[in-house]
Amino acid sequence: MKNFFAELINDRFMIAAVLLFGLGFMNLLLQKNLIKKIIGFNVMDSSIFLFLASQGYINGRIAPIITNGVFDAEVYINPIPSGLVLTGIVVSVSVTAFFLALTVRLYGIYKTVDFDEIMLLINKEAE
Amino acid sequence: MNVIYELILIVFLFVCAIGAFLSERLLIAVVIFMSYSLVMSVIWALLQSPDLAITEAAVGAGVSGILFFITLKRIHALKGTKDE
Amino acid sequence: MLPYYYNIPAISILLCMISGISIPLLSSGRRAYRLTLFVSAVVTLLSALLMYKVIPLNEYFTYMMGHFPAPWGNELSAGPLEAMMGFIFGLVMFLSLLGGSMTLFHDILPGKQKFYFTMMNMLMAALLAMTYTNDLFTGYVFIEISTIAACAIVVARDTPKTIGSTIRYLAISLLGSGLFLIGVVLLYCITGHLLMPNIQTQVLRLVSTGLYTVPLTVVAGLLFAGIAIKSALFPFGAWLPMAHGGATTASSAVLSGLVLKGYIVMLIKIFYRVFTIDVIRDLNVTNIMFACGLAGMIYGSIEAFREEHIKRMLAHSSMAQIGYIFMGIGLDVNLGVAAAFLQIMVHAFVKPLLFLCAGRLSEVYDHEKSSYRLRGSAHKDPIAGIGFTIGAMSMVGIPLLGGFAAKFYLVTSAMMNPSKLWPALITLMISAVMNALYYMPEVIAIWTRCELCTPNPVDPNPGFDYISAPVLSAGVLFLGLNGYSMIQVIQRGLALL
Amino acid sequence: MNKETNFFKRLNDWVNGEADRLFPELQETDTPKAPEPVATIGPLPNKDVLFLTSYQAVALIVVIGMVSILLYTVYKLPLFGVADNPAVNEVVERYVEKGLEETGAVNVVAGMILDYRAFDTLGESSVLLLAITSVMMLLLKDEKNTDPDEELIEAHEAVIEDHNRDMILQTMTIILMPAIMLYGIYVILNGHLSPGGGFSGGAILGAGLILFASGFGHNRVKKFFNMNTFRALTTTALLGYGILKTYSFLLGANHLPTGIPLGIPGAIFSSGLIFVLDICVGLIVACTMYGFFSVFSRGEI
Repeated sequence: MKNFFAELINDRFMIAAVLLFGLGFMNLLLQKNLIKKIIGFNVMDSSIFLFLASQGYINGRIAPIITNGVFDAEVYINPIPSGLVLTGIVVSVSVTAFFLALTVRLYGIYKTVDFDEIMLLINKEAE
Repeated sequence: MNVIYELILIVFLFVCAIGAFLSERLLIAVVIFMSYSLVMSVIWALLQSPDLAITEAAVGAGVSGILFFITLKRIHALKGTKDE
Repeated sequence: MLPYYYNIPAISILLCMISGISIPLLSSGRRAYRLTLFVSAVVTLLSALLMYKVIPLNEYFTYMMGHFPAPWGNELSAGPLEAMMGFIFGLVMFLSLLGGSMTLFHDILPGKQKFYFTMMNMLMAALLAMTYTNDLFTGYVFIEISTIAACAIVVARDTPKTIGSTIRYLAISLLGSGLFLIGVVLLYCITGHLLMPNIQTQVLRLVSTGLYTVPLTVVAGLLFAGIAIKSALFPFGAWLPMAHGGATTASSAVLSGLVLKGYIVMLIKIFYRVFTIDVIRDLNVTNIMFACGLAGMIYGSIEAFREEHIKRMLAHSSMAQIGYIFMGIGLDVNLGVAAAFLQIMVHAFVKPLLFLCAGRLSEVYDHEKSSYRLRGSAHKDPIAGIGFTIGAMSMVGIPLLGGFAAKFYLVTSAMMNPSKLWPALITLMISAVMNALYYMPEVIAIWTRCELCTPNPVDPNPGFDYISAPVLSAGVLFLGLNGYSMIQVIQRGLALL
Repeated sequence: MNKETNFFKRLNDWVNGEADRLFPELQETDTPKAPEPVATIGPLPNKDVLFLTSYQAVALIVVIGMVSILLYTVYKLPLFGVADNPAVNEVVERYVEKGLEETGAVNVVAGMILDYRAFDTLGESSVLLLAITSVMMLLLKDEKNTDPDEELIEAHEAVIEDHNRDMILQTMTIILMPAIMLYGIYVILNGHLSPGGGFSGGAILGAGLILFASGFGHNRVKKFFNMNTFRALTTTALLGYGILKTYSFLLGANHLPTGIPLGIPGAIFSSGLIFVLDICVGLIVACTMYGFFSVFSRGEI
């Protein structure tokens, strides 16, 4: 039992990331308000990045910027996750902007940001 | 000791995430979301990824927050605009 | 020195990207259109050259993007299958743009046509990169590019309805990319690589030692679920009809014919090159694919049968066809995957043909897209009528046409797996009957003369009449007549993956 | 409950510096422009209510199932922070030990994203282009996208804003703007030496421009940054990026030297292409971020 808790605390970032992923995913899926849907998407993406970044971390090592001519791989953390997350953040902000633009246009047409209402109105128009 | 700070930050993340989803007013949701990004950037600094911390602070907490604000203005979810 | 044709994949991708980037510098939408046509024609020719070089030698090669080889830098990899897909992507993109050009310039505001073509070029680059990539994370980046570009070409028409359907499309696609990304991340955590061949070595080592079996299963499931959402497999496909049915004709043709296929080709590549297909079968992912595929075939057919709006009917039928593809992969025999690949190719020709012809036919009655209003339209525009008839017949499965060949090989491969034979056969039968039930009335309706209707004069579109419709129909016929040799080539290509 | 909301409301008003009279306007949907959308829909048909509830229940179950599977997976994964996890392998070793020699970048992350895995980064910059293009496609003013009432209100607001510029904002902008710009440029130019690089530096520059625009109005920004500059800058930077990288990809794959000197490690003009690429990326990101702001708030750049 003690071991289990030790591991729980040790894996804190990964567990937090998974729970936040679930939270974000649920809000992207279920939230009616488009703005909150977008916040849900952002939380989901950043939780994945947190997971990835925590995979790169190694206890007692420093950021991968070569200092004082030390080239030993034992001194620095894993640089790959940082690079991937950097790519991911930019993708995520781009998608956010697109999503928000769609929201603004839909509000201009239907005067609401409630997704279910918008869908009902669209279906009503089609009939 | 570090572990305790990190746990506090993680709890803060959860509070921010849940708060953003539960808050009634969109403006508050967005502000809480921005603080979520800020905490995330602190966590990344603790995880020895300064590149990510700078980028998240500039992009996540800065520019996307501004985009959210303008969107809120466009959808009339901010009160007290100047035409009143 | 490398053989010169090794450079073709990289050149085609970079050409599309650079032309997409430089379109804002052009002065008008027409010029952007010509540049896009030119680029897709060049890509088609280059891919044809690659096919000509690679297929006879049955060669598979990897290509460094930069100065660093496999575990360190990005890589592309190509072989017969990738070359064939590149050829089809280029050709069908060219033909769809050519055939849908009239409605395109009618539907999209002049100020925004340039943006539309930027999107088309980027979409092309993303499709090619998803096909050729040898690196999972590059795959993710280009999946995101294709998501944004695909949503943008739907919304380019700018009616309230397309904006609504786009936001739904975007939200669901983002769920898919989120799942795919977390799959890639978990896979990186347990293998430490992002390049496909290196992951494969590690995965095989993990499987043989029995380490990390649970994460491996979860990863396979997540990657599959992510791609299934994006390619509109049954339980996840609710967004497709509205998005594909509402877009302008060229967009619908490209989305239904190519974009859905791009994701599936990438999934097949991941299954073969990352996990190896035997591991995937051991992890039981193929059984889920089989079940979802069957359900999708039935559901898509029923929905298409109930639909009146002709473009949405075609979109529902796409869902059923995606079901065929996943069923083929799920059959657990190598011939099944080859048959699924043949189905991908056939559908890449048939669906754009049907969409383009339906678009032309509905112009006869002033853009009315209800099936009943199309009565007699084929007499006003015989080429579109013939094209639609050929497409519909291929869908129903008339011999000599592509659809028949694909269905024939699906049945043959189902015969090879007794445990899945009966469900597959019965569903194929039902789906074929349903296909006939909703396509044939449509064909009869367009050829029945209508005395009371007042058709509009149709502007001739030489691009469609003399190039798009004939070439797409010829493609369908070619695949139908050469089914056997195509299957041989595909099987050899699959063995190389 | 009621008491609590009251407290929060009072807190809000205190934060916003507004009096009680704004109490009834707290619900966002009750803005004067919203014509009560619920009324146009009417009560939902029973079928739809049933569908929505069952959809939500299924989605909830799926999410909970997925999270528990993922938690179990995390339990099976290598531990956090240990040095012998599978991700630390020969790739990391080479990036760290040979990175400086092969790419010339002191910051290993910059060397990795702009040299070893530059194709990803090219894709990522294109995502930015796609995003700004699609936002422009949706929000640039045109005949389908204008509402006469909105136009009037916006014109009115613009006049008010032009005459009543916020004193505090302007003074702070004058003080902060040079520092922000300088810091952004520093972060971009030092991308290969210190944390940061094109993306973060570009975002800082973009944020500086946004601050200037909100302090002094779009018209002041337009004098030096309009649609033509925007188009020229983004296209040139991205084209430069694409062409330089195409050159290096093609030569690299064919095992030819590019002939670009790497310079002295640690010097500002070093690390070959990475320095140039960082500037290109920084320009793209800065323009895109300002472009988002401008198109969102005004429908033009």
